[in-house]
Amino acid sequence: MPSNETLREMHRQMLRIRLFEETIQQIYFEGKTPAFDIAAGPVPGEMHLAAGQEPVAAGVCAHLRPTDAVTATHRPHHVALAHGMDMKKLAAEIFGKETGLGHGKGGHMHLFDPATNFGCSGIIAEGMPTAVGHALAFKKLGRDDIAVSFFGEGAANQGAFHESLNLAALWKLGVVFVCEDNAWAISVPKDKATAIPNNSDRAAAYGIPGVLVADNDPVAIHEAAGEAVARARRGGGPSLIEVKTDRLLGHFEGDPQLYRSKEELALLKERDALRAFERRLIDTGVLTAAEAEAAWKQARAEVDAAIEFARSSPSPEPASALQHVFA
Amino acid sequence: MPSNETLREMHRQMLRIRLFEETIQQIYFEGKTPAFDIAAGPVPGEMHLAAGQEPVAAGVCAHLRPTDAVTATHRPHHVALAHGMDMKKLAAEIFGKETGLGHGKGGHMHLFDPATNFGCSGIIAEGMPTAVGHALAFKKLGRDDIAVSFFGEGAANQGAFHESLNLAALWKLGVVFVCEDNAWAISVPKDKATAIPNNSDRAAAYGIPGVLVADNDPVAIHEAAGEAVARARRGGGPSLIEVKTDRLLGHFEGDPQLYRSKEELALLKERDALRAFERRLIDTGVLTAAEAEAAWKQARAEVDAAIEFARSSPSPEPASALQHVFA
Amino acid sequence: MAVETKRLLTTSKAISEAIAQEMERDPRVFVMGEDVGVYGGIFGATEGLLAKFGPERVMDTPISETGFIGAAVGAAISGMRPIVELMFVDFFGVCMDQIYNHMAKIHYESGGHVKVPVVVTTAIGGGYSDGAQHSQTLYGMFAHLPGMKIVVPSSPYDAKGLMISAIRDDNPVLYMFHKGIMGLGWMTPNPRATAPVPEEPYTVPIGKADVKREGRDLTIVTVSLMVHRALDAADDLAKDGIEAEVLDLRSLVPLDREAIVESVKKTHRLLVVDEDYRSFGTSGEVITTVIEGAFDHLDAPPARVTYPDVPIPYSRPLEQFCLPSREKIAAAARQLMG
Amino acid sequence: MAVETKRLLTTSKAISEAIAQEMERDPRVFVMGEDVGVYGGIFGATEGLLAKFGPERVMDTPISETGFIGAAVGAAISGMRPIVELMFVDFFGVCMDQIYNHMAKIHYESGGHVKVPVVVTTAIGGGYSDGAQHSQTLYGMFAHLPGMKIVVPSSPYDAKGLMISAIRDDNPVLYMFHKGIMGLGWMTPNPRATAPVPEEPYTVPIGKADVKREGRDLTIVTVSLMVHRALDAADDLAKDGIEAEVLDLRSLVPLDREAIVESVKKTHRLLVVDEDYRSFGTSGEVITTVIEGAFDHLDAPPARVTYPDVPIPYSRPLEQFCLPSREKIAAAARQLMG
Ligand SMILES: Cc1ncc(C[n+]2csc(CCOP(=O)(O)OP(=O)(O)O)c2C)c(N)n1
Ligand SMILES: Cc1ncc(C[n+]2csc(CCOP(=O)(O)OP(=O)(O)O)c2C)c(N)n1
Ligand SMILES: [Mg+2]
Ligand SMILES: [Mg+2]
Repeated sequence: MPSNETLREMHRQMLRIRLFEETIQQIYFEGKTPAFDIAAGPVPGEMHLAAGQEPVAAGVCAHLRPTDAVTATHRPHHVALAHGMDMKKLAAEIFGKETGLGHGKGGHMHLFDPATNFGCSGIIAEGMPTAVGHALAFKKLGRDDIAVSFFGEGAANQGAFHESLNLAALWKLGVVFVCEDNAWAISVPKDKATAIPNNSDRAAAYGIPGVLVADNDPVAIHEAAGEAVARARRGGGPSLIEVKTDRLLGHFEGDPQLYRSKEELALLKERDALRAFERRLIDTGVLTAAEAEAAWKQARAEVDAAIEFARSSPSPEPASALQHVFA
Repeated sequence: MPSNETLREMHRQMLRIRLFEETIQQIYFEGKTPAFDIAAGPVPGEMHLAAGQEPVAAGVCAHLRPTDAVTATHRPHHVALAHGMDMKKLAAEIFGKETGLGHGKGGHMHLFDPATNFGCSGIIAEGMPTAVGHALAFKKLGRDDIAVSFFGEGAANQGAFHESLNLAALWKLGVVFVCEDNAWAISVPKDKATAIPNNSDRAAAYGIPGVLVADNDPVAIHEAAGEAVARARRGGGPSLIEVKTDRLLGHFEGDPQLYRSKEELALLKERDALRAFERRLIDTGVLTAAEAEAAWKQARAEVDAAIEFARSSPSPEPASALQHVFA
Repeated sequence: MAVETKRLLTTSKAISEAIAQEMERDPRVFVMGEDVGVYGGIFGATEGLLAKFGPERVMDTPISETGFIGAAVGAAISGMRPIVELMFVDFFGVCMDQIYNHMAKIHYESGGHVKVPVVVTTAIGGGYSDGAQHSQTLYGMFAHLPGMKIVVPSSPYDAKGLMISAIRDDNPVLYMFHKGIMGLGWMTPNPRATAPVPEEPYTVPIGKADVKREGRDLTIVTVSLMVHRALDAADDLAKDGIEAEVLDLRSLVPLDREAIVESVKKTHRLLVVDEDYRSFGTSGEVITTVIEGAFDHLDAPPARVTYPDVPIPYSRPLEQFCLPSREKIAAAARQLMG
Repeated sequence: MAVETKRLLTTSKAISEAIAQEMERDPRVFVMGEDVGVYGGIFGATEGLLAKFGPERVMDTPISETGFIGAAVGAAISGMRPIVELMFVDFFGVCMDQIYNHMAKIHYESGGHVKVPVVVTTAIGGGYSDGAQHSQTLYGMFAHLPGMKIVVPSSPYDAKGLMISAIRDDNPVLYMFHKGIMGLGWMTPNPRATAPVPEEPYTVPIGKADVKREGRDLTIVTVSLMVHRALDAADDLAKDGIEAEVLDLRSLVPLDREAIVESVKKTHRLLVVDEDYRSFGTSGEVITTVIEGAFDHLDAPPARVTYPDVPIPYSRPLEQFCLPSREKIAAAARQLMG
């Protein structure tokens, strides 16, 4: 069981992620109404939000240091923030501003942050080999840092998954593979894509531990991740963790979600893990209602400041598009 | 236990494969001595021979019809012949002649034979998805033909392996995946490449049967394949069979094999599965010594005729290189 | 004689109609890909097909492009005629071996004995801030690799006719549709993405370029969304008395070199407009085609307006700086006129 | 003054020496790939390295190109300087996403904050009947895709100097060595594949072309093994009094456009020789470079001798029919001279 302090910290992470993304969601539709035009508004392009999946980011990243490497996917904000990415630089990048992580060149699917050794990729499963490489470097450099690779259940049917797990297992690298099973890959449900019910069972194909966290519960995730991270740090090799989590929103903003039943959507809303976790912390006395409210306020302030920073930052010079092709 | 007739047929297949390849091996060095020049002689380019792996081809293909699809690798002759490819057209293709399967355009790694629905690929593991596709077509067409995909143990760490098995399992397709574990991928031993000892254990990652044939024994292979083929034919979905087999020769002709110990090479020679199988058939009265000799003679004659056909066939017109890009 | 009502369709509906008609005609045709079923394809190319033909013929796949594109190759060899979607062309790197070492080469390697009639559909193009991994065109790269036909339509009419040709073709065809020509409700409106399309099936030949606007002063050669930009620029140029001919290649393989050369022989000037990366691609090939076929007819060195040799940036001002535009095309044309 | 003994090395030994010297100099440099250890690399580029540096720094890998090339990218980001071998360039399709969407783009996407100093070594070229999946050059395809430097040496000297430059470069470099220039004992003997190479480390700049033979009558622009063929052809042409300048590009990205243009301004004629597929590639780009930079200096339309747009056939007469040769180059040069 995590300490009360850790529980409060996970709660804090989850809610700042949620608030950040809710705010981005609102802003995303600025300039896109009444006629939705993906290219319009302050935040154009695709937007993949992670509402519902905060427990995974918070539970896993609670064990990490900034020098640990994290690779994420097209849905990266929750992990990026939980691993400590500067929210201002993140917001500015999403706004395509000069002050963003990549001076506006990357955008929301291509966030790279040397300060937290964070990277992500818009190509399904292709962030996984990078994580293997980080861990390989750490081993060669004699560092006890580790690499964590987040990916969706849809990614687990891609060849890169297989190659990455085999390599990490073969070379006994310090990688924790975290599968966020939110049951959907855009409109394709997991059982129409994956031959077996649980990806954690695939760990056996590489001789590594496979752990199923059947609930979207930060505490259970924290526990599973704790073991895997510790094993990785002490040179015990990789692990695979699968979390059954929830995608509360559409695949991307603007997704009409015609493939999901109303019942499913209602159920998801009801069992929102963030609300449930907060209730539990209050019920068990880990958090007072006042503390909870203060946490929300504090997060609100942080998000507002980040958005304000992003909005007021200058756009990059158009001609700077030609820079940074080569170092 | 296969019938005596089947045993004799497997023996016949194994020895005609062996004789064919031994002859190709000799011819391969024509024009390449004293100074080995890969581009010289009647058979230029890389040459991957399958001596030692005949039991796999013979044991599996004994269950197949010409309308079953087979996909093989850079080391394809044993499988091609066992599945019924015309030896003359095969030889002529290896000689790069107009009368070859592909009019000399394919060569030994790219053999395509509509008569036996055979294809192969020089790209490791990339013949596997094609097999899935054949089986998909058979299902759509209401045919009870199946597809068999042969691949090396080295291929089992490639992404295409994972994707193919998942797809075939998910769609319950009639595919038999046959892993020829000859312990080596060029100079890389299996334990330096694969995180677990037996690839058959990887079947669990797709919820399909995985069978280990621990000996390079045509009878055991025949039995395992029989079950898998029958399951595939009756719509029961794919299986994975792993055979511990032997690569008696170098990876390709000209390979100095500095990475293999003399002991290993001596041991392999000693336990040559073809000789052992023949001895056993004679010892158990399935075959008389005279019948065995006659079988060798018959195979010799077939091989000689095929080589003669290939040698005496015309080369393709040089300008025909520009044909067949498009149908 | 009855007044003919011209039926208007978006490009995406023209494509899905073409597929539906061919599926009705030929039971061997089926569709595979990510989100091609209920979703109807992320860019609408398979809209309505699942409802019409059911899940056996309109198959959602796992995210396993090597697996299912390879499966299309195998199915084609065994007698089917698959249409398989690679959601964004930018994802080619996870499955290029199947596309290029298998789909594109097996016919040749087999000496013509094996046919591989696969249509790969894929979305190309940027301009809406989708970043470096979701905005490329890449047609020049594919056109460099022999064995596949490459189709890049610009209009609803061509899109339907080329799709029917692609499905009926016995060769692998890469069918690349630009997101900006699809007429999607959620993309920046493009009036040219909705146009008259006959209801009955018809073909547009693969390998034939099309003069989308006649002109005498210079030839603008281009494809896909850039045809629209070039037509806009031609309107502007016309106000200055410059009459640009706009040649829409429609296919890159086979390349209609004759049409390019003929047009330049008439206009004596060539401008290539290319949304793909500048170097080692389409723009250089078109210019070289003219050098080889009409060198002595040129009144000025051919010029090109292209995407520069940089990955696609996310931020709008950066991306717009890189993309060829109506203004850049008109300016280059004016400069070419001297 | 002592007589200097010029040390002769094959290209493959020059490459492995360069790697060894850099590994000695910089502990962050390591090598990964299939059969790079005991085997020394199928084409000898890593010969002797395992014995010298041990299995931690010279790592044989499983057949998992996406996995280990991706691992090189990750390792580079975390401070190492990997050299990673893709055994044949023809296999790019199983790992192109790592090469191109990750290795080549991360620096740009990060706004310059992340460096990805990976060297990918790979074997190119045919001529020895290895068929459609083991004989291609494909450099034109890679050069089309921004974000990687592309190095294509032709001589032992350049090979060593360019390898050292590649390893020290903070950018991803694709280092493409033609099997025919390696000086391997089992390939058709090539006298130009063995030549003097200084023992001490030195660099050859990436992005600088090199005049391998000076001439006044025409410029032959080419790379890699085709430099050898062009030099042979130039010998033949010299007997007829035609003096060809042979320009070895050495790198395709960055492309030394200035050197191309300068040479053609001098000779007024351009012949491009290219072992890669003809269309949408290097030959068109070089010709376009001259059109853009020296149009008014041309005495004849530029010409090209290239591999045609067909997959590589296995049979020797077929393959030789397709490959550019000394004779074809000389004939094209004569025709260009009018
Ligand atoms: C190689 C590749 N194929 C397809 C896509 C398109 N795509 C983007 S997200 C997505 C679904 C991913 O599902 P999952 O891995 O479960 O992640 P989730 O979206 O549920 O977080 C798909 C198919 C892609 N980006 N890359
Ligand atoms: C994708 C790819 N990577 C590498 C190679 C080079 N290669 C050819 S054969 C081979 C070893 C294959 O080992 P295995 O699969 O065990 O088959 P075997 O040779 O033992 O029959 C390798 C690495 C290739 N052809 N394709
Ligand atoms: Mg998912
Ligand atoms: Mg093997």
